[in-house]
Amino acid sequence: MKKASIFAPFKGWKYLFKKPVTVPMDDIFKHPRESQDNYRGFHVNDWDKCIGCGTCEDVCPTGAISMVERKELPDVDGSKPERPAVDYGRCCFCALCVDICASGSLSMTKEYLYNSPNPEDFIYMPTDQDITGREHKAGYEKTESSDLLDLVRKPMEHVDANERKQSFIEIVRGFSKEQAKAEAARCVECGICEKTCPAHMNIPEYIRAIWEDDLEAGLNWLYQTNPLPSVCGRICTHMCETACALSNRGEAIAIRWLKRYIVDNMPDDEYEKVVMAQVSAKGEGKVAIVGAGSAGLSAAYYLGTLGYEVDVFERMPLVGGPMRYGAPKYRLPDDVTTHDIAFIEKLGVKIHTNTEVGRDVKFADLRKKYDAVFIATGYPHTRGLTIPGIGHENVKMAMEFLAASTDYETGRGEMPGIEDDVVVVGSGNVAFDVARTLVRFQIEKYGKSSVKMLALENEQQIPADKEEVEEGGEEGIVLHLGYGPKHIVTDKKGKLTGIEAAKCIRLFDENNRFAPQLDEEAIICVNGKQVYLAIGQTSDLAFLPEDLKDQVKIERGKIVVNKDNQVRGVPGLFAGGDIIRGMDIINGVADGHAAAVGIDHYLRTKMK
Amino acid sequence: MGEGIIEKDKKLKEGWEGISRFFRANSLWMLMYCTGCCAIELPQAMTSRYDMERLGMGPMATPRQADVLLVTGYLSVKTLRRVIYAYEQMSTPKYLVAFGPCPINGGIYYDAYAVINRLDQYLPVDVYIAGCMPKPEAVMNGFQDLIDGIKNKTADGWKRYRDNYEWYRKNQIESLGELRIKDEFHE
Amino acid sequence: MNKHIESVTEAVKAKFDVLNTEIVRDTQAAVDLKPGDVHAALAFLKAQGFRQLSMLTCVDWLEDKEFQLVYLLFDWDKGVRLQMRARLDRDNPKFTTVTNIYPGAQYYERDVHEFFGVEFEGNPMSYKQLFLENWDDIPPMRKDFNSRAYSDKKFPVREYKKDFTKAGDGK
Amino acid sequence: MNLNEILTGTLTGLIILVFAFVWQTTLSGVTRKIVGRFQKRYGPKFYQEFRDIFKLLTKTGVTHGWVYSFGVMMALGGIMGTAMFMPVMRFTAFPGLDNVFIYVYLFAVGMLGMAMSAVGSGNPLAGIGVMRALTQMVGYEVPFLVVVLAMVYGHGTASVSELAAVQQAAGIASWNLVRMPIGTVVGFICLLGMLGKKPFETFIAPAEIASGPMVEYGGKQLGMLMLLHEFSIFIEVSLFVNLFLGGAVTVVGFIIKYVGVFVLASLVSQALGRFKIDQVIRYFYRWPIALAVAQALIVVFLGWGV
Amino acid sequence: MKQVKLFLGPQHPGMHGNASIHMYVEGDIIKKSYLLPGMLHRGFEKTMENRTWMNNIGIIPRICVPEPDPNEMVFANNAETLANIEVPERAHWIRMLILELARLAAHLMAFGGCGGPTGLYTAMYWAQADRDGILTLFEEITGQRIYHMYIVIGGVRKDLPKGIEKKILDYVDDLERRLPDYEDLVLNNPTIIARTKDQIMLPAEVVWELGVTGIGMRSATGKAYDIRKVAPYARYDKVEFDVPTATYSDALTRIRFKWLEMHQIIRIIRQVLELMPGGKVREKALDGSALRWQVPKGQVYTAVEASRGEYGYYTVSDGGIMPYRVAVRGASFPQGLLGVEKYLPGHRIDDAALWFDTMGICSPEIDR
Repeated sequence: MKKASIFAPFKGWKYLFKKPVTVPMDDIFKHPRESQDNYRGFHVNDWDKCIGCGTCEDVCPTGAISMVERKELPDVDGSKPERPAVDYGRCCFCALCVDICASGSLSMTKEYLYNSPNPEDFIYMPTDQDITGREHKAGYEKTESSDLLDLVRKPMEHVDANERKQSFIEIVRGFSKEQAKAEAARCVECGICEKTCPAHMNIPEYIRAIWEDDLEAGLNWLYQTNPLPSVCGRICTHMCETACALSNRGEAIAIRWLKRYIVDNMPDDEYEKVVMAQVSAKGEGKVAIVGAGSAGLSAAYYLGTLGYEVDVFERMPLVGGPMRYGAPKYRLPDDVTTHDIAFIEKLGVKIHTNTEVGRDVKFADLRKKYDAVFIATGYPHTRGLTIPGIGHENVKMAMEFLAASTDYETGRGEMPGIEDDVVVVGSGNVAFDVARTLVRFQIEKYGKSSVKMLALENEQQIPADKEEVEEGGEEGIVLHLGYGPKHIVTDKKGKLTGIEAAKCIRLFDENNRFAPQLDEEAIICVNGKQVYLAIGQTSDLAFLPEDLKDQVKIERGKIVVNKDNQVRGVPGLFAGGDIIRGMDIINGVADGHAAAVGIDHYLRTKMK
Repeated sequence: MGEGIIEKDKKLKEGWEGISRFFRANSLWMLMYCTGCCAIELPQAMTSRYDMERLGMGPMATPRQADVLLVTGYLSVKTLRRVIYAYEQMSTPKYLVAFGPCPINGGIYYDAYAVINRLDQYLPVDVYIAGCMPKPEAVMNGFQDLIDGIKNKTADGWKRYRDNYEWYRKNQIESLGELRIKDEFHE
Repeated sequence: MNKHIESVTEAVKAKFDVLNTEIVRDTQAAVDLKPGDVHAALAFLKAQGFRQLSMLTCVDWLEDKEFQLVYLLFDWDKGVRLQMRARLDRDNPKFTTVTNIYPGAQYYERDVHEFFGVEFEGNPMSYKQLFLENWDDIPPMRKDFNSRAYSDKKFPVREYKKDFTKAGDGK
Repeated sequence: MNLNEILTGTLTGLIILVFAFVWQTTLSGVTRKIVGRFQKRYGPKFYQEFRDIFKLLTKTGVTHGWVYSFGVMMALGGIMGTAMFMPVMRFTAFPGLDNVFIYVYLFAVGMLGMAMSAVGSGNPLAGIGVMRALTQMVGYEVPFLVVVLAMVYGHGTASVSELAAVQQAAGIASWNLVRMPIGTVVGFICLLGMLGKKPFETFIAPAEIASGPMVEYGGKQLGMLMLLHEFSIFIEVSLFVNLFLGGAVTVVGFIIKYVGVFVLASLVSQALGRFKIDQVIRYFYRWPIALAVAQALIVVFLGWGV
Repeated sequence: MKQVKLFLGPQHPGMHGNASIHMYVEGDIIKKSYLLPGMLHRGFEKTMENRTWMNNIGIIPRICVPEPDPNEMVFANNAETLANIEVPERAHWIRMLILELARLAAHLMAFGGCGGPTGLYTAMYWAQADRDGILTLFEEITGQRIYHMYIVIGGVRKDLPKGIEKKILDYVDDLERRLPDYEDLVLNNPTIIARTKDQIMLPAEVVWELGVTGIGMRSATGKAYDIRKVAPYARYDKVEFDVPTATYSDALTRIRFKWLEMHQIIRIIRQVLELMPGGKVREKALDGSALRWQVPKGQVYTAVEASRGEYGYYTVSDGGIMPYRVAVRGASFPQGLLGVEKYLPGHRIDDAALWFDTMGICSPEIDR
């Protein structure tokens, strides 16, 4: 320690002869100094990346961000036509909005100079320009550690490939309570999924209910729009997950599994209470429904809750359509379908099985006996292929095979005759269902499996779900992608030995129309003793009387309906499901609901 | 003839105003009143690193001596009352600069029970500076804006306050209850 | 785990009717006492080395209809902290001052009175407003006080007139 | 003194006033820059003080009663009057009337006016400030007068211009700085007190009594006060230059000496803190007064420095 | 003698922050005095109950403006204790670095700040200019100069930028070279000594009576009552540093302690940079997105040693996404309120501002 002295303070005079530390005026006014790299300045938003999810608005601790609708933006799946506006009369520059931004479009610049005498100037919609309008450099951006979203899906337990191949045991085990809560906590409640979901299910609401551990509320939300939650919780095509805001940077929320979690964990008595609580006013009228698939059952449920007398006519011995005869049991166990349908039947809906309209019942009689008719007959037949040798007896059709296998699994029939080496043509979900069912049968019958798949689409274009492809691979299915079938190969004895295919160069033409082009030079031959065709399905509207056939307008194989799902030009006739939209279970549910609303409306006006 | 004199008078007056504005713009004395957190960057701006004195600005001890009132950030109701006292004590022409988001629309305290949301309801503001908090450079650029505003006659908050006194007073009383209170609550 | 933490809780347990004890972390414990025991316990603990009252604060348990007073004590020599908690009836929040044990509690009690409405008998200063001025509502830290509503009522919020919905705006 | 002399004297006085204003105000600005260097910065433009003063004069004033308004005028008048009497180089407005004691008395008029006005504002801080200012005045006046009396005794004249002239006889060696070094040190310390430079800034003390006497001034009145401030600095520094540094014959000489004294005082001020008022009195009545008496004794009994 | 009422603040050059001391004086002697707080009262404790755990990080730094980081630290630490989160090793060291830099900035400000009440403005000019260097470092590390929002639940928000270690070392080397200048200018300055030596005393009994912590406590009791030593948090038990102590607490001692502590801070910073391990900087242990972070039920108090003393939060969680209650213990609460009322009277007006400064009083943390 130095001693105090009167001269001590004057030692500082040495700074008189040193350069001051002051920042020059020019660095402040003319060319303001650049901030450090990490600076949290004003916002910029990449509008092309931004999906308008509004998560920034939710996280903002000061309520500075509000989402503003912009008309010029397209309203497409996976985004909202909204963009954030930042109120600099609120913003505290914490950059939590940048850290949480689901699409990664928001970031901050290094700019820090902005002032105005007019307070109105302090609200701004960030674009690639920040509020200052000056040229800027990038400032704060999020890193992995600062990210506020949980981008990793909680792992779902699956049955091991070797084990599941042996039987039709359900592969997905379902969430435990902790897992479900943790998964639900990832949701940011943007509601983008809701728009994409054909049934417009209240997804954020039921996920919140799971997170709050209020399953009753969750189930209530489910039944608002979907009377087949157990089924949809397993085999829905979950477009919501494709649209999910989180999928932009990470893994989407397991919406489908969460839905399943609610229904699986609800005791039956409480379940019934919730389902029955939906019943409201007593409607007057009788409605016939043709086809007990997802659309038919959905319509039946909602008409039932509205108090109408509902009769459902089903061609097959079991109710459920493709849920029963399409989806293999390792994806959708039989009792699950029964569970959902049981609650629908509890409402008083009468289901007539083994009753085919057109054969057992005349369609014209239905029109006379009932106030309204809803047709939802779906896609019962497999689309054919016109290549040489397709008529061979060992060329099998997917739908027929799946129906037969259901009969076998439920103990109503024999195992379909399968060979130990087969080829499945097609790469949709149905094709995988066929292939994976075949694997199980082969193992049961031969102790080993050999299933090959042949498809036009390459790896990127493949229409089946990712997990189907992955799980199929795990189960030993060999994929031959990007080849179009040329002809069926037979040996001299007429025995099927394989299928020859050519390399597919192009799938769509310039107008984006399906027009595959094959390279005749690059030919492969996939060997197998049986060929299963699973390249799409078609409808069967043969039951319609001739006079109606003229009135019903069909475009590209689909019936044209108005927004109430009423067949255009035919009062009292409604249609829905695959026959108007193509194959998808959730579309069916949505149509069923929409048609129920439409029928209700139609009947109410008619009664008056 | 009379018109000529009036004309001349007007010109003289304008000339005088112009000179006054020149001096006012280049010698802004600010009232040292740290009303909120943005005041923490003021010492930086005033001291050696940024040396705001180069703009002719310096701190002043009392409202009477000062030209600029700095509302540095949020204003609690308790402070608003004192800020109004201080502003009314300052001799005209006087200016008011508001720092940060809080005086514009409440900032992070938009839902706080003790902090006002909009300063322009109670006092006229000449320049707002964005940032939470504004860097010293931003502060100085804000002052430069004020200086420009004084030079081109746009910074006339004190006139607005004079002309709309009733309106301001009404708002003040609505939020504050009474304007003047005896804060000898300890005794 | 700090070796003193358990001996302290044991000592309190032995002397007073302790409702609940909890080891919060390796240097911190919490004891719940009946309100009547608080003064004796504070005096006892002060003699044990807890010479500092770090803070006195209050928690409003609206659903239980109770106020919880929390006395945070610290022993600087051992580095041990103790939360001493006692619950009061929310409808009649009255307590006695501890300024005779910890003089530093005076303004904390005043703070608690101002923000929660708990009255401290024996601390006449605690009845006066400190942080607030012309307060005209229930004590603001109570759970049933809605800060947002009060702010909206008293202080107008800016409604921006700028219209962003039209294309090309905001640039 | 005939009319002619009075007229030319007044004219010279006015010229001195204008010079004093321009010069001191410029120097104040320059000093702010120099002090800024010590504080590791650049400081304002050298003409900043002008802008400050003129700005204040264009602002509206406030009044707190006639005592307040009149006091300001009285103070400014008194100080300006005092400044007119100050010999600058060879110019003296009123030759023969530049007795040291004239400044002491005339200066007091200014100070009194200011005290009146400040107290008239009714602010207790102003009252405290004035009280402190007067107390401090008592503190520095005594040692200063002792030294000046010794000087007057030694040189045999009380006229400032003559005192300056005496020192110009033999270059630096004949300056009172050399002849009476102890007295000069005391004089400089007292100058710090007069200028209100730290450590004797107690009566302004912004951090304690919010600039003391000036607390209620604003607008025009504050402008006048600043003018007054510049003039009083001019008087005090010139007096010091004339008394201890041998006055000046040429402009350059005057400027160099003046700048030296003022800048040194400012730099010292910036390196020191401020005393409390009791410490100020205790300080002045201990070392400066002892040194002043010692200097007087040396002059009177040893005859050194005459 | 007639008593006159004086107001020191809220608008007063001698006042740090926005608070007011009401003084009744006789002559120059203060006879009665009170602090009028609440000018900076924003209702933070209430506001925090209406923000989620993560959002709170964005607003709490404002509770203490000159040294905001202890806020983030105690808030994060409370949540981590309740949720049982193990913070990554590297994050502990980065936190220490940030806290020490913040302490250094606060000490520089307070040390220079004593130039205000004593009239030695040069000290303020120098210290603020040096403080700017730290703020620039903060800008580079955290993204803002003053409000960093950097210490978050589970660690720190981002890793240190590349090359920052060298910049920090350069800065502290540079500052260390200049510290003797400060000593000459302030501590060995006879006028400052006259103002501060043997004045504004803080005896040990008063320390215990009021509950004063920090430099005041250490300079009066003679013991190393520093939470970093008494109950170490982060990794303070892994670094070596001394805590200056004394048994005679006058204003000069307390100013000198700030200067002495600056040396220790520099020492800690060097060790931290040397010993800092690699690895990740943040553990995301709470489930889901930040909008739905839930902290388990519990009540916990964490205190850290801020530049002014013990700074702590008492956090109550009911298991929800927002804290049920947060109570803030501002380090200067005891000396700022009770201290002014009981122990300022008897001093002179001149001492009031210096009293406020050397006791380390920060009004925003009193008001909250």
